[in-house]
Amino acid sequence: MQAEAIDISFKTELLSLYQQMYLIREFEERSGEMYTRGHIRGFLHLYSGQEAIAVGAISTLEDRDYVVTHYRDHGHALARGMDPKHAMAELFGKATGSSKGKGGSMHLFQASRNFYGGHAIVAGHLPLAAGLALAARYKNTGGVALVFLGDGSVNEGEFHETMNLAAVWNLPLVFLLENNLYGMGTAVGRAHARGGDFDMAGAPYGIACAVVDGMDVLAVREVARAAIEKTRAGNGPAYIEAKTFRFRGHSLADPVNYRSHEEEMEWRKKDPISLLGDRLLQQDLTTELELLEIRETQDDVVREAIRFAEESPEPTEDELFTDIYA
Amino acid sequence: MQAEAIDISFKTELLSLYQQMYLIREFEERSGEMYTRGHIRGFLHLYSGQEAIAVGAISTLEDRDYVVTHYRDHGHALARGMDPKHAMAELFGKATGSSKGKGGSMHLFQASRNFYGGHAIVAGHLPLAAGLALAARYKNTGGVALVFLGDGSVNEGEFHETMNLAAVWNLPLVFLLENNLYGMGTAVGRAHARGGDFDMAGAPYGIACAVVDGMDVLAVREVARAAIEKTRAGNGPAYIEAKTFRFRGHSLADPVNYRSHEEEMEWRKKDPISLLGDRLLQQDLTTELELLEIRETQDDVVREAIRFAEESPEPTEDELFTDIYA
Amino acid sequence: MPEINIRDALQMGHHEALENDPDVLIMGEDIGAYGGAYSVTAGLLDEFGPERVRDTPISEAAFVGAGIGAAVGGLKPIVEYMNLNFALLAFDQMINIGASLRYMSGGQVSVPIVYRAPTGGGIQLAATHSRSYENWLAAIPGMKVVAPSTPADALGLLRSSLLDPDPVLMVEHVLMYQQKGFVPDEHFIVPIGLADIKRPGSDLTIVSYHHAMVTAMEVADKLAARDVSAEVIDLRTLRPLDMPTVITSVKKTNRVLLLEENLKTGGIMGEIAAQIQENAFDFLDGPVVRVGAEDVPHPYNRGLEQSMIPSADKAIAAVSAAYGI
Amino acid sequence: MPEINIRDALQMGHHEALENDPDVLIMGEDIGAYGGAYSVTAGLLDEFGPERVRDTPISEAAFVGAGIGAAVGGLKPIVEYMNLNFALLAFDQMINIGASLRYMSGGQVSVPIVYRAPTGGGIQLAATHSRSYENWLAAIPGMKVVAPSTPADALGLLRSSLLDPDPVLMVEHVLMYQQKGFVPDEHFIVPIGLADIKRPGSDLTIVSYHHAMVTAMEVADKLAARDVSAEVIDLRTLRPLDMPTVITSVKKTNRVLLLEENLKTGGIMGEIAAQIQENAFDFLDGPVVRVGAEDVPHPYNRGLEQSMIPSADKAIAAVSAAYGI
Ligand SMILES: Cc1ncc(C[n+]2csc(CCOP(=O)(O)OP(=O)(O)O)c2C)c(N)n1
Ligand SMILES: Cc1ncc(C[n+]2csc(CCOP(=O)(O)OP(=O)(O)O)c2C)c(N)n1
Ligand SMILES: [Mg+2]
Ligand SMILES: [Mg+2]
Repeated sequence: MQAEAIDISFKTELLSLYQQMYLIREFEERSGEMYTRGHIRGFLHLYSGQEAIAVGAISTLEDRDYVVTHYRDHGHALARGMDPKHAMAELFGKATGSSKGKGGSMHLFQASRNFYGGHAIVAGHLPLAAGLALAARYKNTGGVALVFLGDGSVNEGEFHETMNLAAVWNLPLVFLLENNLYGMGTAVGRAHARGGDFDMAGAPYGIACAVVDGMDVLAVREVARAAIEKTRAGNGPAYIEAKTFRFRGHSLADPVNYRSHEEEMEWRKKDPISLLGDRLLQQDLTTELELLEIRETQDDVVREAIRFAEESPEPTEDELFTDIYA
Repeated sequence: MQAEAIDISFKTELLSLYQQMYLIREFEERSGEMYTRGHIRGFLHLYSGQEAIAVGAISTLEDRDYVVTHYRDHGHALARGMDPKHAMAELFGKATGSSKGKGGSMHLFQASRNFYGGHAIVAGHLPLAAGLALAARYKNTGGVALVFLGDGSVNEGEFHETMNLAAVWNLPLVFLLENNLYGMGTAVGRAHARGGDFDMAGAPYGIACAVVDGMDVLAVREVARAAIEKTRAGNGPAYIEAKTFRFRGHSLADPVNYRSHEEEMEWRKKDPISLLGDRLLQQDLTTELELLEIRETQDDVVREAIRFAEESPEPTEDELFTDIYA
Repeated sequence: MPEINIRDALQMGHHEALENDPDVLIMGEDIGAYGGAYSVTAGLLDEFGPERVRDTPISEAAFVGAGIGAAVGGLKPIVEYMNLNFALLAFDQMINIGASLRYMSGGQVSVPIVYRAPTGGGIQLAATHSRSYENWLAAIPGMKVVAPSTPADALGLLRSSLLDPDPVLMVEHVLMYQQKGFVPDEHFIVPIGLADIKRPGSDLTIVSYHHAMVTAMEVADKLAARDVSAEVIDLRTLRPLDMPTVITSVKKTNRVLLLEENLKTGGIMGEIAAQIQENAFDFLDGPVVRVGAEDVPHPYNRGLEQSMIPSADKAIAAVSAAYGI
Repeated sequence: MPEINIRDALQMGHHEALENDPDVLIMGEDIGAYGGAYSVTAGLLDEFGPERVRDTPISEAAFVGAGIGAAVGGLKPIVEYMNLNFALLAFDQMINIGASLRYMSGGQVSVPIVYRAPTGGGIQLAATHSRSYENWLAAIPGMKVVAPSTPADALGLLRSSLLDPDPVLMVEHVLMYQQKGFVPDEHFIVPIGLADIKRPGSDLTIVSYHHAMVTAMEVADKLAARDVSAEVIDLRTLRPLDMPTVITSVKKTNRVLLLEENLKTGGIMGEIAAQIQENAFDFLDGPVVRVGAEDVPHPYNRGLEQSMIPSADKAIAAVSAAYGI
């Protein structure tokens, strides 16, 4: 009975990871369409292909923990529990959006879930995460901060300064680098000294790197859990590099002329969603039908989110002047 | 004959190192007095104790090479051949100063010697040095750039960004870190993650570190020569950490309350000037008398520099408005 | 030459510079393989190679500072920011090194660098990507700042910037790259520091620059329909300011509208208003009128953003209120 | 309380804040063991320990951003810059994160942080260390900026800043830490956004702040000797500006001198001049007079630097030229 119970909760958990990843994918792909149709504007950066990272890592967090990320943030927001309706409405710039339409795609926030953005200046969000980690430690909440960053951010000075500060102050902070092999149109090896090998990035600060397959949600979860446990126990910052790939362009404005179709196809084969689905099927933990049902339910959720966003009102004009000061 | 000739030139070289270090020491100590008397104002950072680094490293350079340093810059300027009169006059803010009295102690420049500052924003000068290295390579001059930095600069983002850029672009740039164990009143271990061990600072960029005793001018010269040869040959940036100590406070305004008298005394025993002098005596390469003569000559040089500075005119008022644009 | 747009004019200017001067090189994020965020440098990597068209890591302080160093070392670098908002990360480099070396060295050091940066709101990029900082850099002695609003000015000012021995920042409004206009066939330059009367008039002086020039022209059109003749001055350069051209016009029209897209409070038009009343107080029929963006962070929502950015109608209302015209 | 100086007042304010509120912590370079570059935090490390008085690495972007994060996380950080000129390295943090989070999150996020920074020229630190950037930050919606010129204002504004739910920058002129004055014994605050008439008068309004207040008072004294009665307004807060107090005074005196130590071109007084003539044009006897520093990088040489910074005599000459008084 005990063993069965564990199996069932394990299965539920795995299916939940599948569901979350699929939700994100569907959310992203439909957002892309909405952008093409002009419902979403500005810059739109899709997370398709990288779902295993946000989902795997955030699934190990507690409520008291903080999450901070960059502008490719829909996946993290959804994994952290943001209502897809509020996320989509924000992309549409509507009054019902998570930021009342003021932040847009790159600036999602949900303070009630300790989700603190959504930041559009590369690497600018890293110090913020360190400060949240400091607050957690200072107040002895037992919480940690988990910060996501792109491979491009490593080349900004704030990465280095924040790593050092986090180490000197022994902060409960986990850096999760999503190495998707490109920073906009620049292949990592052309922007980074060691050809895009980021495993030594923490060496000057005595921070070891755990390299993980970012397409494998279970692997990410394993590594993230270990890192978070370590940092929660007071052992200072941790650092993970997840190898991944963004299936789409940098943003919807990107014609993607800088990488080959073959490379994309290679990576598509490692799609994190099918990977988990196949594994669950192989291990007889689910059925094609069950997975299909999950997908259809999530399709509905996204459809509903779009409807909600479409039908939501624009912010009233006085909103221009609110939320500047308390 | 051959062997003898080499010996003589070697001896001359060694005595020249001794002379330069002593010149710097005397220049610094007398500058300190001039500050106390109000002839020099603003911030004055003395190089006493660290002479072996500037002298040892710069002695290996060619004219076509560039030198860039921080605000503790008198030693580097003098080692690079700046006339002590012009240096002292600059400290006095006189029209005859190297920068016509506009830059002051922290901003010494001598373009004719490829000496490009004297920079007062911690780590702000590192990218400049990378750019000079780029120019040298682009123009194929065979020149390199040598940039000095303090242990405090390592914690600024520009250090990291510049190291990476220099590595990615394979620039002929040598980073020479003068680790004097304190950044102002902060012991390195309190500001830096690995307790002030900077040997891994280049690891993320694949830049190895040569650690050297910064009180030993011959050791510094050896290591610098190797690094410069390597980078001149097209092998990309090099990085040296010289362990040293500043005998005086951070600046003349510093009461030095943050370190012990014992620590200072320990380091005073390793005075780079006596160290070299003693060694030359032991090896019978010089005599007490010869060293004394060198010192007295340099005392005169500094006395003359002070007289020159004192007697030089203040800049005329129209100088306020010149040198802003070409 | 047929009508071309600002992007094309800039691309042409870069091409010609690379071709004519072996010391010219271009550096910036994604300017090579990607062709530039706004395609200004498209095609140049293929033609001139990676030594001269250099993609940089996302390290604004380092590559801007390296550009400065390269200029000190005798090259002529053009450094492109992907967006002026990212220049905040290299302000220290631009101000304390680029703009200060000549002075602090007593005249020994030249920094002949050209910075370029897309900027401005209006495309829903929200607060972090939409601000105008050109007036801040125009407040720094040692800097020059140009802001073209036509293809000819863009090319002519780029050429002047490349000839200049001092650091010049060119700001390019993101909404204007497609702006078309005639560009002379023969070689020409537009001198730095010279404003341009884009439309002569007698009743009101409108001073503007950059994308706000589009609005300024609209204001002039609408006023013309009311028989008010507006003279429209395009500053083109923000440092040094061509105040003589502005003052001469104000002394003629006795009324003035200053129009910019930067936030009104702390924008460059406050400075210009102050100078106008300092130098032409007795010629003014009423207060100098300033219209800028509302003092808020740029919102993402389109309607909100549009109501933040000054419109012709808002400007006309302000002019009417002040001068009863 | 006997007369104390600004440093003491600030030290007292920090001490009391640490004592009264366990969520207050102080961060900055050399504020602990060294006691602060200008000794404002001297003694606090010993009393409150390294968790609450935190020496930071020389990493402005990181520790300022961490201060912002700590504020978001519910603490009340005071972040000291060793010099406002180094804040350039953290402008992105202050502007795009600190001042923008509330807006970009639609009101969800508060950033109750206090930044403090010594600033200003006059002690021969040359171009890289002497500039005034407070007006730039005062141009950012989401920021508040205060600039006390007396010990009572310093303490009262620090208290208000600590109570404020939004980011506040306090700038402290390096020449003023020894400035003495009376500080009330009973508890008081100085509200943010309220200017202070430091001296009433009827013939001329002088608007100033910070160390330029010393010069402003000297101008008033010298004018009094000529029977010109000057009203001296200390802005105290640069954002939000207390324009009602300024306008009321100008409407009474009909003449105005704006005095600041920042470079004249692009300083905050251009903005204030623009606003004055917008709101009191018909009350002005002549142009609003602005006096600021010469538009040059700060030179090291003492004589040059002194001739760059505005003097009372220069200000009086400008007033005489404009108003014939
Ligand atoms: C400071 C700064 N510089 C440049 C940009 C423009 N920019 C936005 S995203 C991006 C690429 C970032 O790549 P990476 O960190 O690898 O993240 P990814 O987009 O691959 O997820 C660039 C250059 C920016 N937003 N901020
Ligand atoms: C960006 C910046 N932050 C702070 C300072 C103030 N400051 C000047 S020197 C210094 C200490 C630097 O220490 P280190 O790099 O070790 O050099 P050292 O003085 O020991 O030679 C500090 C904090 C500065 N000049 N620039
Ligand atoms: Mg990437
Ligand atoms: Mg040091």
